[in-house]
Amino acid sequence: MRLHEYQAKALLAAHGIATPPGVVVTQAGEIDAALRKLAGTQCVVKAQIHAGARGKAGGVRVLAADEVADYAQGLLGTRLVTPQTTSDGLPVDRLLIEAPVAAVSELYVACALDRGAGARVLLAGKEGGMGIEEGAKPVAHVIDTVRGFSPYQGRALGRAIGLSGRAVAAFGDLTAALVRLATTLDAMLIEINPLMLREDGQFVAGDAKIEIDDNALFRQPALEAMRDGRQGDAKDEEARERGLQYIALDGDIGCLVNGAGLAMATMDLIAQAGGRPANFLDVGGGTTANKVAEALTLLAHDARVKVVLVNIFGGIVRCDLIAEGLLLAASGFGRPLPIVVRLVGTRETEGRQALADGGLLGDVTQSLEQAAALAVQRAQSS
Amino acid sequence: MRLHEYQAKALLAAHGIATPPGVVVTQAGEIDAALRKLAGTQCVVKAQIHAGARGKAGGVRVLAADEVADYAQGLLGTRLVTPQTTSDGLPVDRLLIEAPVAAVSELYVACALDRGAGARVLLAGKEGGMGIEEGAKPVAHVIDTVRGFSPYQGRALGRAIGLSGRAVAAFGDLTAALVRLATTLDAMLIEINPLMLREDGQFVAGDAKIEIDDNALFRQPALEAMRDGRQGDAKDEEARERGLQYIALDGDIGCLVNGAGLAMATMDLIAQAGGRPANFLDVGGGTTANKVAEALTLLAHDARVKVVLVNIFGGIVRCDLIAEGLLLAASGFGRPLPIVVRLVGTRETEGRQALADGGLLGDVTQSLEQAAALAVQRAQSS
Amino acid sequence: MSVLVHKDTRVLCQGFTGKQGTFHCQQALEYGTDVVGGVTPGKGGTRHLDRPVFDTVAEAMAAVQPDASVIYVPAPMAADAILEAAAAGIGLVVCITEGIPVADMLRVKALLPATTRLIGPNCPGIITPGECKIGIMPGPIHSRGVVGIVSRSGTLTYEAVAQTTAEGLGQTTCIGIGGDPVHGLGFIDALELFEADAATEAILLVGEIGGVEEEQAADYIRAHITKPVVAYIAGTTAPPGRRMGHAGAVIAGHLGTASGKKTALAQAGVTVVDSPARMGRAMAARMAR
Amino acid sequence: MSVLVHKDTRVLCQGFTGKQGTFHCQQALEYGTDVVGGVTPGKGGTRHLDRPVFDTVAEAMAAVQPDASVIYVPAPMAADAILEAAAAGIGLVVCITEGIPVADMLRVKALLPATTRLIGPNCPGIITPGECKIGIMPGPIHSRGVVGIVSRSGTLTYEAVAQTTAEGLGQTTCIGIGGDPVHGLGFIDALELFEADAATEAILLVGEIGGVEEEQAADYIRAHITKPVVAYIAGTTAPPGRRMGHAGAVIAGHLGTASGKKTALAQAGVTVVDSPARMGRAMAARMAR
Repeated sequence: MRLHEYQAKALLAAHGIATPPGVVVTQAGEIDAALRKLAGTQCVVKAQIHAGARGKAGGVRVLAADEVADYAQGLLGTRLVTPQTTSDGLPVDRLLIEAPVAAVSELYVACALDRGAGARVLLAGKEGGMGIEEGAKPVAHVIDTVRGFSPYQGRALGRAIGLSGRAVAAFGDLTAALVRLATTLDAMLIEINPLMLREDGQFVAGDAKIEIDDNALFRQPALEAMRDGRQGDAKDEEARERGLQYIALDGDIGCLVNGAGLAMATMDLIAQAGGRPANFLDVGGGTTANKVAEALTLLAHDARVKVVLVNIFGGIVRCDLIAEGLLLAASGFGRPLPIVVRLVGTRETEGRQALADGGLLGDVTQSLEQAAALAVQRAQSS
Repeated sequence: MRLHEYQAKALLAAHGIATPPGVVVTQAGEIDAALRKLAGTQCVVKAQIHAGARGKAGGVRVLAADEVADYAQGLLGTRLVTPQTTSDGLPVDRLLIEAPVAAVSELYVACALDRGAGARVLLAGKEGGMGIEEGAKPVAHVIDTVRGFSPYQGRALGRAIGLSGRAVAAFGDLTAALVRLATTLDAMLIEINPLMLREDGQFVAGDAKIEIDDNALFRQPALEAMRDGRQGDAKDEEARERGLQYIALDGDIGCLVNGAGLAMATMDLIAQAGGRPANFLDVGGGTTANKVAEALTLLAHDARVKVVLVNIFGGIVRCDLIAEGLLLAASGFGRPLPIVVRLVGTRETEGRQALADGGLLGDVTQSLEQAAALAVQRAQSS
Repeated sequence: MSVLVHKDTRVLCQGFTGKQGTFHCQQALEYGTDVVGGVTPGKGGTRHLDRPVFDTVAEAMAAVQPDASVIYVPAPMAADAILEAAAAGIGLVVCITEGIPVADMLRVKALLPATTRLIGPNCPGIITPGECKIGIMPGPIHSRGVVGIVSRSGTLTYEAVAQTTAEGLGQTTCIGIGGDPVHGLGFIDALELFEADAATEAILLVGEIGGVEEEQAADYIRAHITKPVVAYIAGTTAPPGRRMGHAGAVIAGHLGTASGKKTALAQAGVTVVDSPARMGRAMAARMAR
Repeated sequence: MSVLVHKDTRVLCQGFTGKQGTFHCQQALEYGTDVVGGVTPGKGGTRHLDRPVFDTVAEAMAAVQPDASVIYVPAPMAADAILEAAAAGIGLVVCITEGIPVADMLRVKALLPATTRLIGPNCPGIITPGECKIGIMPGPIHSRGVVGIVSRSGTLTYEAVAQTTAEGLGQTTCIGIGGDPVHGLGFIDALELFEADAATEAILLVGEIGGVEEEQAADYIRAHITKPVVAYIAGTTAPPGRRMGHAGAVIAGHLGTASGKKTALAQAGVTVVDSPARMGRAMAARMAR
């Protein structure tokens, strides 16, 4: 789960990492008070959305105080499209208005997961900002999970990226706080980019990105409460609440599959057959008839979906129960929607029989490739 | 620093360890509301002081709800003397009124410091309550500092003390929470005694004792705020605030020493000479003239003190500065108070000269044993 | 022959009396697996599926000497269960549980002794057809044979199994290593085991987007594997930055793309199939060469 | 001869430019100690007391090859400084700082490599008279000689030193192990070193209430020490349950009393003196036997 910049900064500040003075506004009426509170001649105004590259898209501006109101009113309530969002963009419900930071240089620091090492890793780069994505490779320090991370290791890292003077000690404290925070929050990633170095040798987090481990949210109720459901696809959110793994894509062939790997493979097959999947959807290994019905209904309600491809390898889940779920939902589409069903594995004969008996209007096959080809055909001809 | 039972229980409850429903009252007027809130026919009323063995001293009672008011009013505002307090007792400023717990058995569990192992240790005993002090030795599990403690280790410990059924799993969770809490709080000791086992296999902390590492209070501001200055000797508290190590004792010879070991040794010498020290007081290795003056004034204000024995081995601290401090304070006693000074080490000649020049009314010697003998003589003859 | 598990493997189940544990242990017993008992804290001393139940793995170890343990404990307590099995000296731990916090797995990774091999978590398990089934895979699609299968995905493994069964090749052992970013046994471990197993004639590797394990496997194959390897990588069309169901299946920047993995494997001499429907056929063709 | 430090010991100071570090390094230099440089993060590249200052111990290690490091870093960062010195490969770390949280010392204890010996924290340090002074003890009271001194207390060590100097015995090396409950080098380590040191003819042990280190030392002396040992234990009159200044000086229940320690030492053949004023005289008498 991703947090907003303003949420991430509040967490950093609470754990000893300095952030610029800032105020969050959700409506135009709050802007005056925010400006009074910041009491500067200049402000940085930043759209709070769950995507990067906001600057390139006009979602971040450095403005004179008297320019803020106009800009903010124009941005609040719109959807911002950046190179990292879909073409629909994401809703700008909040702006973070901050005092500018006078920095002598901008660095990069992050605590991320190193899958290969099976450990967290601290990344430090001398050049932060946009630069980090374009080459300048940060120095990495893999963190020993049980031994932990000590400030002296952060100071060594600071020296390794060329820090000197007061910044050395400050960098040790900052990185130690960062690693402690990542552990405390069950974070998959905490990234501070840019990390502003002030003339006095102190650091200030210019931007902050935090991603929390979804699997750990059960023990992070305060973070779960920070979820902004409006920042994802509405169906993503609905699916999540129903316990389905769903990701919206750009095509027109709805996919309903059990298993994440098979779901990806199904998308690949559709692409190979010349079609475009409308989504990734994994109903899970131990799914039920009801869950299948809910998943199918979710897809049917997506107007872009011209055909649904159901691909089930019955293992633990029995094909006859899957058939039952499909029949349950298929009766209530409210629109003609072709279905292609590939149903194999445990009780596949009974499952296919049930589909036939139930009068499901669709194609049923045992072949993976034929199912994909059929789905693409139906989509193109509808 | 020790916490009150009610504070300790609030911390346990916040970290997933069950405690009985309870209300803290500080004055008689709050008792009715507390009883209404607990809404039971019986209550346990417990005096909140920083000492154990309260039960033996009448500070803990199980009462019918209609008996609580009388008992509580009689206890609040008094000083309770238990086998673990001095003869002055400790002030009862608060009572904890709790609902009784129906327990099938009472156990003992604690997370303490194992000095020998250089690690924390989990102690679990099948027989809690008063029993623990009279023999029944708890089972110990030394905790690997970097590997930590896992619930399965707690379950094994639970089996080792004879738990079975649901209590096994509950004990694993409880002990893991206890160790986590000890780390979080920088606790030297967390002791739950008795740990009540209910019929449903769940545990409830019947009593709770927490001691926080004084050296770690700088990073535990929430705990520092729980300090109850009224539970120690008033001079202990005053000394603490002045950065002196002071402990009140029962005798009449005030001691002013640099170094904890030498301060203890000075107490031992006084006892060997037939006297009784009024206190332990370490002014520290790198003390200043002002600090010595403050320490001397503190002792002079103690009416029990008939003579002050100053024992300084000047190492880092120069004897002439010590002399200066003594002269600074000695002029303002406001009562005749003999002083015996043993002053050796760095600049001892200058120091003794300064004392003579300053007209300090007292005995000055280089001999440790003579100093003690002189102090005892002066105390006996005053 | 086979790797890691066989007909004499004595299997313990942690989370034995729960719904998952009960169902899958029943299936395993029907398959002929030697399930020797189970652990559910608080139910020690009772019996379940006609097998003894223990409060702790240590007690189970003393009483029924299991070689392997399969874990169906819910996610919040699963890492603890893995560590308990390892501390009791069990040599093979198969963790089926999905949804374990990454931080818990980091700790497991750091604490697991060299004497314990972990498979998973978030995996279907391991099966040696006709001998020992540890996990949630459907038994009937498997057949004894010559292909060793290792996969990051569950149902996609079943495709690979069904296809190699359909081709008449069968399987020596099938290992699901799981879809989490931090997990136990990896591709390289499995490749090493299959290379050393006399009965395994060829290896089928099923990968997916995310991480660099397939790339590392490619390096290992080039240097150490003499047997034919066929591979399929799921997620060619997956968008970057989105987790595709599995916590580990995510393309981050230029890292973890299907095309990168396919290229690396192909360059190491692996037969890479683009279609998940052709894993079996490609294996038969490669073995016929 | 001596133990641990001698005239060729190259000493680094962590917390070099602070008030404590500056004062005591000046004193050490005046005593003749070979202070080769110091570390203060953020002041690397400057000079202090005519010695180079580094940002990190690793950089100091590379530039001036110290054998030992003395730490005057404030308590909240002192454990980090110890670990930094150890990680840089320094063989002897002397931590003077008092007030380090116990949890920090538990971590240090768990992480310290076997290649690094820690003295302290909360200790006066270590001195080999006339050769090397690392710590805050007053130099002039010491004299070269034959008694090895090990003590949990600071000023009480100075008493022991002054008394053995007055008796004309002098000291080989004096080690203050510190008054904290969790610390580095202990009595047994010191006893082992003094037993092995040819120049040390007798050992003076200064203990105090709290813990069981004196009792363990007694067992060790009985089994391994051939040289005469004299001991004094402070705190005979200390009340139970109160910390006597030192975090480690507390009698808990029946554990850690002075009388228990005295009895154990006496039974191990140690000459135990009741008066802190008689340590030197007792040592002279014992050595004359």
